[in-house]
Amino acid sequence: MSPSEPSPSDVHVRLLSQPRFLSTARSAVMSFSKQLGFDDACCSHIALAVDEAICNIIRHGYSNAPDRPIWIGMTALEQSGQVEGVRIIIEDEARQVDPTAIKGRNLEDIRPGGLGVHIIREVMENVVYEARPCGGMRLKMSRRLPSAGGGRGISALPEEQDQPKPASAAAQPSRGDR
Amino acid sequence: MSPSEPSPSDVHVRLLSQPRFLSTARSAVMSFSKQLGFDDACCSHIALAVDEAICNIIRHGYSNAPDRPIWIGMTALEQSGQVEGVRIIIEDEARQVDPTAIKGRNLEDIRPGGLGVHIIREVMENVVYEARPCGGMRLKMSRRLPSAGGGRGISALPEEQDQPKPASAAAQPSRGDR
Amino acid sequence: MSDAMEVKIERDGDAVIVSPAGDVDLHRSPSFRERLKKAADEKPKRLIVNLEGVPYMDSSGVATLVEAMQIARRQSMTLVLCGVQTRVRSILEIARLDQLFKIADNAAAAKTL
Amino acid sequence: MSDAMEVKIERDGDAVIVSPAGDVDLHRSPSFRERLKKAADEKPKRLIVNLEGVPYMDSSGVATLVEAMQIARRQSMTLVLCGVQTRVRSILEIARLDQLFKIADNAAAAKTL
Ligand SMILES: Nc1ncnc2c1ncn2[C@@H]1O[C@H](COP(=O)(O)OP(=O)(O)O)[C@@H](O)[C@H]1O
Ligand SMILES: Nc1ncnc2c1ncn2[C@@H]1O[C@H](COP(=O)(O)OP(=O)(O)O)[C@@H](O)[C@H]1O
Repeated sequence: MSPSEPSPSDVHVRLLSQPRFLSTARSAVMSFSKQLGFDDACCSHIALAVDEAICNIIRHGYSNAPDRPIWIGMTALEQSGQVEGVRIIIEDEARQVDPTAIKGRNLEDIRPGGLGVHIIREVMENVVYEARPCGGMRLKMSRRLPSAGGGRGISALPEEQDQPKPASAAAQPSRGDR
Repeated sequence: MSPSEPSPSDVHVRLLSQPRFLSTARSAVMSFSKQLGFDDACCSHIALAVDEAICNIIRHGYSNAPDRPIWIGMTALEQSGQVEGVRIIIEDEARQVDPTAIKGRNLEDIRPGGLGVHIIREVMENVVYEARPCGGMRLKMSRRLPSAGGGRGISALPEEQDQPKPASAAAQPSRGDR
Repeated sequence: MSDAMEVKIERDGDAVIVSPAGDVDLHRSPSFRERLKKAADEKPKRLIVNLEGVPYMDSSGVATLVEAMQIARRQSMTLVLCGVQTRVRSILEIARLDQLFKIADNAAAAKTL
Repeated sequence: MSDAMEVKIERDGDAVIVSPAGDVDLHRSPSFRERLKKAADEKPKRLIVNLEGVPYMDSSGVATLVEAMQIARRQSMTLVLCGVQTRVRSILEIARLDQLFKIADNAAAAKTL
């Protein structure tokens, strides 16, 4: 787990469950991440993870109902005043599902769809789905800055391809959270 | 006044009163406005107005305290399913001031500062400051799309300079709201 | 900006070039999908998707491309992507689909790949 | 990205060129202001502020420029802005300050304006 707990988030975005607001959510997440020190490729990956999570809530959680709330909390992870990464929490009021039922498909089986959860787990760290005590679902995820050891085990970005990847999945803490 | 009332906003952003979150607020507002159909110059003006309003809340409302909330509500103004513009409401829990005390300075008097309120009134329409019944201040403002008659009387953007400007300030409804 | 995706469709010899403009996300992929299907309905020998104007794509956009690839295979049509920007290539890589697609640098190269 | 503004300062003959990079808002204008003051302290004949790398500025950035202008006048120094992007020019216009500043297209032109 990350050192700091997600106290009240620094920036909180609430949107209605409509795909037309995805771009606003992405922009907010991109800017927030950039401000914390992530490079463009990382910012765009973090925004992609948030986009995928919102799409899943709209489609699976709310069955495309357009008037339901989705919350995105963004917090800087800090250690002795030094930014170490970003913590993102996405919540909804949708019907609750077993968190273990939320999983990506086998990528060998090529077909349209079924990529969202895979992408989220691939680009973020410490990905945890849970049912909220007050109803609805919660997705917690974080990403550390490269300077704080973040991104190890994360799918190669074009800019990062020359960096060595850890050989075993055991080096990836996020995988252990399922 | 605009035809539709600001029902629960489509996208709501809450941020802590710290200048480092300004860029996130601007990005969210820019994307939201772009999605509604505003061109880049307009989007950037709307984001500027929100930036200035937040700066004023941080400096004047909260005297630079870094842990107070600021809310930005963004709503599409719609008429028979057609987007006509954007409505933005910014709220805080700061000490209340007489709304008439919030005014731009005379621009003839050139000195650093004192531009924020002038900018807000210049680029937005229907600008209204008010004390919230529950404490804190509220700033309501809107901007219509050019196709819905928006932007008339608004300071020329570089791209708009060839458009005629109304001769008298009476043509500017926002001025009458003070 | 309207809710539909802006998509240009041109015929060039035995190829049809489809050029969407803007982010392809869950909001816009339905209209992208519709236009892509319409282009495939013309049954060209070669369907070129020029992504030069697409700075961002989420998995709904990728799903649309995978579907187009399946249609192309059924119709013995060659599907080629071109002008793929860094961020879009990155999501294809994450989805392990960068090998599935023929990817050319630009529309000219896509005509011969 | 650190909390301070990235500002390059170069001396070129009797001019000092100050080139900030990034948005100048209430978060970054304090460090921009500090660097600008430091450049003015060198008392060059000509202080050139190259805004080529500044896509956005709010009124705190404008206030910093107005203050620099006042310092320049007191020290009989010529202050010239250059590389002003559309959005930044627009805020100067809204503030009715576009006439107050000498504005050149680029750093080369700023040396002779
Ligand atoms: N927010 C959610 N609420 C409920 N179920 C979800 C949610 N997100 C994902 N799932 C489940 O996980 C599965 C995999 O999701 P994903 O990888 O995004 O592919 P797809 O959505 O295309 O099926 C979904 O089919 C769904 O059953
Ligand atoms: N949110 C606010 N709360 C309290 N007072 C405000 C607020 N916004 C503006 N004001 C008042 O309006 C004046 C003009 O604001 P502005 O035009 O932004 O210039 P400046 O902030 O540089 O003084 C401020 O000096 C302040 O007295």
